[in-house]
Amino acid sequence: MLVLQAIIDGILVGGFYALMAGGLTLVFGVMEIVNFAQGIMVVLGAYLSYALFTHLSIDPFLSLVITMPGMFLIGIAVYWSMIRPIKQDRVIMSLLVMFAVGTIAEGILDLVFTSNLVQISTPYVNNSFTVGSLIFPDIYVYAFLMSVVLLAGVYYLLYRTRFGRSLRASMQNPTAARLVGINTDWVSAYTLGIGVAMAAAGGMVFGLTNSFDAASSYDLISRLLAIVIFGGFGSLSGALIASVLMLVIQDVVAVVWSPTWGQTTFYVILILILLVRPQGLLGRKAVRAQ
Amino acid sequence: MLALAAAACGSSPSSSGTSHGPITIGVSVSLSGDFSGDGLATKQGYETWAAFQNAHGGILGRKIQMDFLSDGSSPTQVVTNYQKLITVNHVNFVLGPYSTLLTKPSSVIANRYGYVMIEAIGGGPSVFQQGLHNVFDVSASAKYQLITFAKWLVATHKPEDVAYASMTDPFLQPMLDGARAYLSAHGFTSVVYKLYPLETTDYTPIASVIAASKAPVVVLGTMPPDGYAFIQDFIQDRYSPKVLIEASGPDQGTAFVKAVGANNTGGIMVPNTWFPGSTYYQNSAMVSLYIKMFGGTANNISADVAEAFSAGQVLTQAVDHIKSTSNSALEHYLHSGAMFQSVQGPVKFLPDGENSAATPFVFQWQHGTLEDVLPAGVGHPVPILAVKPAWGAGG
Amino acid sequence: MSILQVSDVRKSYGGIQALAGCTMTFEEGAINGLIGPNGSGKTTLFNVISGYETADAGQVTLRGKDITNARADQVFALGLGRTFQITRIFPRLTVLENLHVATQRRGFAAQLRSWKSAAERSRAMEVLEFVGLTPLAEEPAGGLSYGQQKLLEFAFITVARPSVMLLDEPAGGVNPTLLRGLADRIRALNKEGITFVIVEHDMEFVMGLCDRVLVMHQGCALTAGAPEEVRANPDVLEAYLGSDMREAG
Amino acid sequence: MTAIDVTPTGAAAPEHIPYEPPRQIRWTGTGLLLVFLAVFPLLFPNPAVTSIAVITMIFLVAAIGWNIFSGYSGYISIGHAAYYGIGQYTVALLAMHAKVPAGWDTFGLLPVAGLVCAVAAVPIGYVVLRVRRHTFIILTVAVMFILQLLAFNLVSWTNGSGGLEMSFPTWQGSYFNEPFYYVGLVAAVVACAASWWVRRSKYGLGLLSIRDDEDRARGLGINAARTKLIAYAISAFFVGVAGGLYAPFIGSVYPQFGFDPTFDLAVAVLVFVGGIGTLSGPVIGALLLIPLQQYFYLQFGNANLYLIAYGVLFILILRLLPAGIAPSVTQLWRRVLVARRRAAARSRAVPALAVQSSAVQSSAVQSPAAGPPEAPPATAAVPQAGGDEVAR
Repeated sequence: MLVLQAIIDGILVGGFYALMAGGLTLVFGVMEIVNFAQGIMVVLGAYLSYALFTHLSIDPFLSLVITMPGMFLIGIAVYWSMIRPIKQDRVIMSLLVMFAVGTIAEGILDLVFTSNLVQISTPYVNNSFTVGSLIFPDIYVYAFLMSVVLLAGVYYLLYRTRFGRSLRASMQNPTAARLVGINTDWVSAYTLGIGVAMAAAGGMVFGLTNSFDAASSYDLISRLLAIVIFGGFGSLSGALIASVLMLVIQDVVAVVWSPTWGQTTFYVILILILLVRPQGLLGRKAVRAQ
Repeated sequence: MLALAAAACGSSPSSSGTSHGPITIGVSVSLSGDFSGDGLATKQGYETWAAFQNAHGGILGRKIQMDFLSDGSSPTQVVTNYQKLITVNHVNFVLGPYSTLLTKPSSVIANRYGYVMIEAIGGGPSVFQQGLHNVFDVSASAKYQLITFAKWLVATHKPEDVAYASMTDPFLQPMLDGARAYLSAHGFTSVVYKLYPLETTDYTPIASVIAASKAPVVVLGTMPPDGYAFIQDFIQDRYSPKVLIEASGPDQGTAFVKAVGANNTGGIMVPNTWFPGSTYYQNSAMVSLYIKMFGGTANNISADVAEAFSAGQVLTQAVDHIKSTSNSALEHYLHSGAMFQSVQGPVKFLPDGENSAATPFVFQWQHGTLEDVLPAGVGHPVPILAVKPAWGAGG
Repeated sequence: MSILQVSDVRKSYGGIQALAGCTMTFEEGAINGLIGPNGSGKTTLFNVISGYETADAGQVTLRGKDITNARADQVFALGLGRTFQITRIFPRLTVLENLHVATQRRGFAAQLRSWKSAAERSRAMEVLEFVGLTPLAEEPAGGLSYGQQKLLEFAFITVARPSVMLLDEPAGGVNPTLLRGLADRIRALNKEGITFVIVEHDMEFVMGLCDRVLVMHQGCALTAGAPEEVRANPDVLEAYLGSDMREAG
Repeated sequence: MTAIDVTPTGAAAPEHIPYEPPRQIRWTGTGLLLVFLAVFPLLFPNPAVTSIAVITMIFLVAAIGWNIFSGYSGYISIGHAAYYGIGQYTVALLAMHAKVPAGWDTFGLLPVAGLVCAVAAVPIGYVVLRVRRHTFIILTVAVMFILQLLAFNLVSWTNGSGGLEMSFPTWQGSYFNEPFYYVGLVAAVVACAASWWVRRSKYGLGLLSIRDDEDRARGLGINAARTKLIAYAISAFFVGVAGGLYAPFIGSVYPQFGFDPTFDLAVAVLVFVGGIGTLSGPVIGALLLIPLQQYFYLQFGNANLYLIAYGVLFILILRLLPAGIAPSVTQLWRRVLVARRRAAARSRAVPALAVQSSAVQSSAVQSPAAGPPEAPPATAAVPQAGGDEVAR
C-alpha cells in the first residue's frame, strides 16, 4: 500500500516536473541550446506568483495568466540579447551564456526578495481527498491536471499549427527551414519564450509545494537536465515519462529502503539505460558526432 | 592578481592595535548559497548586538565596528575571508560564521593566528573533535539540543513507538541521534528512521512512511523548508501524531505560521535556545532594538539572531573583564570556568569549548504563539500540551 | 588474385535494404571502379568494409582474413584506408598535423614521441608536395577550400601507406586540372602496388582510370569487367536509366 | 571566389605567417611568468593574498588536468568533481589511518591521491566514454552525484555528513600558506608539462583528431576508446592531486564540498575563458579568474552584487573573446603581423603598381581589399569545417 501511495505521489509530482523539463527539452530540440538558466527561471516564476499572491491576493493558479506571458517576453528578450549573437559552438557557448544569465538572475532575485525562504501558502495547500486508503493531496492533483493541460497545449501547438510546423522544421533541419522561408530566429525566440513560460507555470507549483529562495535553482537544474537526457533531448513525451519515472523511483526507494539512496538509484538506472539507448528513452537517434 | 594584492594591502585600515579608535570585529557571513537565509539573520544578530553595545558605551569605552565579509556558503571563501579579516583588516576579534560546516575551517584559521573564535551556530560534534582550544560555542551543542525533550518524554509517557527522520547534516543528524539514543535506552521503540539528503525537495514518501507507521511520537531533524513540508504532508495524509517535535522550522515565527496555516500550529514543539519573550539577560532590549532596526514583529525574529547576539554578549563580558584586546588573555579567561550571561541563558565553557550551562528549551505552539514549555522550573514556562491537538483545531 | 572479398553482405535500415546479399571480389594491384546509380548501396558497402557500420549478415575478408564487423581502427591497422564522399578532415588541426594523425605508430614508446621530429616531418612534407599543398602546411585545415580538403584527405590516407585504398567520389568538386593530377597520382601509387577501389560518378574519370569496373544495383553486384565491357552492357544502362525511361514513357 | 583552383604555386605562395608567436617570445613569457609565480609570496606575503594564491594554484592544477581530457578530446566533462572528491577523501583517510603526521609529510600523499583517482577513472571512464556529447555530460554528472551520495551514505568510511577532519600543521599563520602554494605551483608545473607533452606527442595528436572528428580518426587507425580513456585517467590524476591539496589546506572534508557540483562549472568556465584545448588557456583562465572572483566576493559580497558583477563580466568576456583569451590574443597578434607585412609590401610595390594599375583595378572589382594573396581568414581557433565554402 505504501509503495502504491509512493507511486501515486511520484506520478503526481512528476507531472509538474515534466512541465519544467518540457520547457528545457523543447528549447534544446529546436535550437540545440542548453538553457542552463531554466532552474532560476522556475524560481523566478515562483517569486512572481508569490509576489502577486502576497501583495495583490491573486490566486497562484490565476496568476499564471500574468506570469506566463511575462516570462514569455523575458524568454524572447533573452534570446535576442544573449543567444542570437552567438556565432559558433552553439551548444557549449549557450550553456555558458545561460549559466551567466542564471547567475545574474540569481543575484537580482537575491537583492529583490532577500535570501529568506518563502512559500506561497494558499489555504487549500493542506487539503486532500482519499480514494480507498490512498491519499490524493488536492494541490498535487490540481498541479498535475494543469501540467497535463499545458503540456497538451504545447503538444497541440507543435503538431497541429502552422507555427508548430515551422518549429519542427527548424528542429529537424535549420538550413532547409531557412531556405523555405521560415524565420528561424523568430521561431527560436518564440520557443525560448514558451520554454520559459512553462518554467513559470512549473515554478508556481514549486512555490506552492516547497519553500524556496534563489539558491533552490541549483538542485532544480541538475534534476531537470537529468530528466531531459533520460527522456531524450527534444522529446516532450519523453520528458513526461522520465519525470514520472524519476519521481516514482525516488519515492519508492525512499519508502522501501532509504531516501538517501533514492537519487543514487535513479542515477544508476539513468546510466544503465543510457548505455543501452544513448539517445534517451524517446529521443531521436542522436546525430553522429562529426 | 597584482591589483587584488594591492587592493588587499591598501584596504587595511589604520592598524588598530592601539587602544584608540573603535574595536573591530570580523565575521564571515553567508549571504548567498545554501545558507543565505540563516546567514542574513546571523548578520542581523551581530549588527543588533553591535548597535546595542555601542548605545551602552561599547567595549572598554571604545565603539564596536563590525567588519563583515560574505562567503557564499563556501568553505574555500570562508578560509580566505577570515585570513583577510585577521591579517589585512587587522580586526581585534572574530566571531563565528553560520553552520557547523563553515565553523570548522574558520576556527582552524582563527587558531592559526592566535584568535579566539566565539561562535553560536556551529555546534556539530565535529567542531569540538578538532582538539582546538580557541573555539567556544555559546549555544547548546548538537547532541544535547533535544535532551530536555527526551527527558520530558521519558518522564511523562509510557514507552511508545517513535518515528525519526533527519536531513544528513553535521548538526541535525547528531541532534536526532542524541535523542534517539536516550529514548531507545529508556524503552522507546524506533519504528522509522529515515535520513534524507539536503537536496531533497519531495518529502511526501518519507512523510507517508511515517504516517503509515502510526507512531504517536515523531522526532524530525529538519531545516525550515523540510520542517514546513513535513507538516503539510502529514496534514494531507491526515496523520496527526500525539507528539511532534522538529529541530527547526517551527521556530521561524510568522514564516512558519504562514507556511503551515495558523490553525495547524497547535502543539508542535521545537527545541530552542531562545525565544522572543525570554527574560534572560538583555533579551527584551535586543528584541526591541531588532524590531527598530529591521522591522517586523518579535515573533518574526529568527533564533539565529539571538544566537549571534549571545556570541557578542559573551565577548563583551569577557573583554570587559580582562580589560584588554588580547586574544590570548581572552582564551585563558574563557577557559577559566567563569560564568557568562546571554539572551539564551547562562554560559560556561567545557575544555573542548562546549557550553556546559546551556539548557536547551522546548517551545510549543499554543494559541498562535510559540511558548516556552520546558524545562519546568527555569524561567516562567507555560504548561505543556502533552497531546498535540488535531490538525485544524486551532492554535 | 583477390585481396578484398565481400560475400553475401546484407544491411538494412528499418525497412530499407541497402545491401541485399552483395557479393564481390576486388583484385589485388588493380584500380577497381565501383559504380551504380544513386542509392545502389556503394557507400553502405564502403562503410561495412571499413568498419563504420556493422553488417546484418555476410562476410568481408581482407587477404583471406575475416574482417567482418571489425572496428574501423582495426581495419585500418590491417592496411585498408578510405576517404569519404563528403570530405572528413580535422578542421582545427593544421594541414601537416592532419597528415601526422594518419601515421599513428604502434607501441608505447612511439606514442610518447613528439610528432614534430625531423624524420616524421620530411615524410609528411613529401606527401604534401605530392598533392601540391606544401605552402599551406601550417594552415588550419578547416580554412582550405573544398577541393583542397579532398586532396588533403587523399594525402593523409596516402601517407599511411595502406595496401588497399577505398576512395569515395575522389573527383567530386575537384576542378579538371587537378583531376588529371589526381588520376596520375592514383596510377603512380598503383604502380607501387596499392590496390584501389573507387566509387565515382564521373564516368569519364572512372573509365579512363580503372582496370576493372564493378556495377552495383539495388544493393547487389550487377556485373563486373573491363571498362569497355561494362560500358557496352545493356543491363548497366537499364540500371542507370531504368527509372527515368519508365517515367518518360 | 571560386576557391578550388587556388593552388598556390611556389612563386605566388604567401609568406608564411605562423599561428603561434615565435618560440623565443613563448619561452621568455613562460620563464617570466614562472619567476613571477615563484617570487609572488615574497612580494605579497600577506596571508589573505597568499590564501587566494593557494586556491588559485589548486584550481590551476585542476583546470590544466581537466583540459587534458575535455579540452583536447572535446568531451566536456562536468563530473570531474568526482576526482576532486576522491582526491580529498584519499588524502584525509590515508592521513588518518596511516597516521601521516600533518605538515610536509601530507604532501607526500598527493601522488597517491592522484594515482587512486587515475585508477578509479579507468572503470568509470570505460562506462561513461561509451556515449557522446550531451549524454556524456550528464553521465559524468550522474557519476559525480553517485559518489557524493556514497560519501554521505558509507558512514563507516566517510563519517557521512559529519565529514572528516585533517590534523593541521603547526606552521605559523604568517607562512602557513606558502608550503601549500609552492607544492601547488610544483603540481601545476608538472601538470603543464604533462599537458605540453600530450599536446605535442603522437598520442595527443590522436586525441585532438578525436576532438575534430572521432569517426574519421578511427578510420585512420586510432583506437578511440583507449585514447580517450588514457586522457581521462591522466586528467583524473591531476584533478585528484588538486583535491588532495585542498583537503589539508581547508582542514576538513565534506561530501558536498568534495563532490561539489559547482566545481566543474567553475573549472570549465576558467578553461573556456582562457581558451579551451590550448596549452596556455587553462593557465591564463585560472590566474585571471580565480583571483578576480575572490576579489568580487570580498568587494561586493556584502552588497550581494558580486553574482551580478561576475555574471556580467562573464558575458562580456564570452561576447568579446568568444574563442577564449589565449586564441584571441594569438589571432590579434597575427592580424597585426599580417597588416604590418601588407603595409610593407604595399610600400615596396608602389612603383610596380603604377605600371600594373589597370590589371589591379580589374581584379579589384572582385576583391576590393586586394592585397597579397591572403591566407584563410583568421578563424584559427574554431573554424567551421569548410564553413565559408560554396563548393558544396
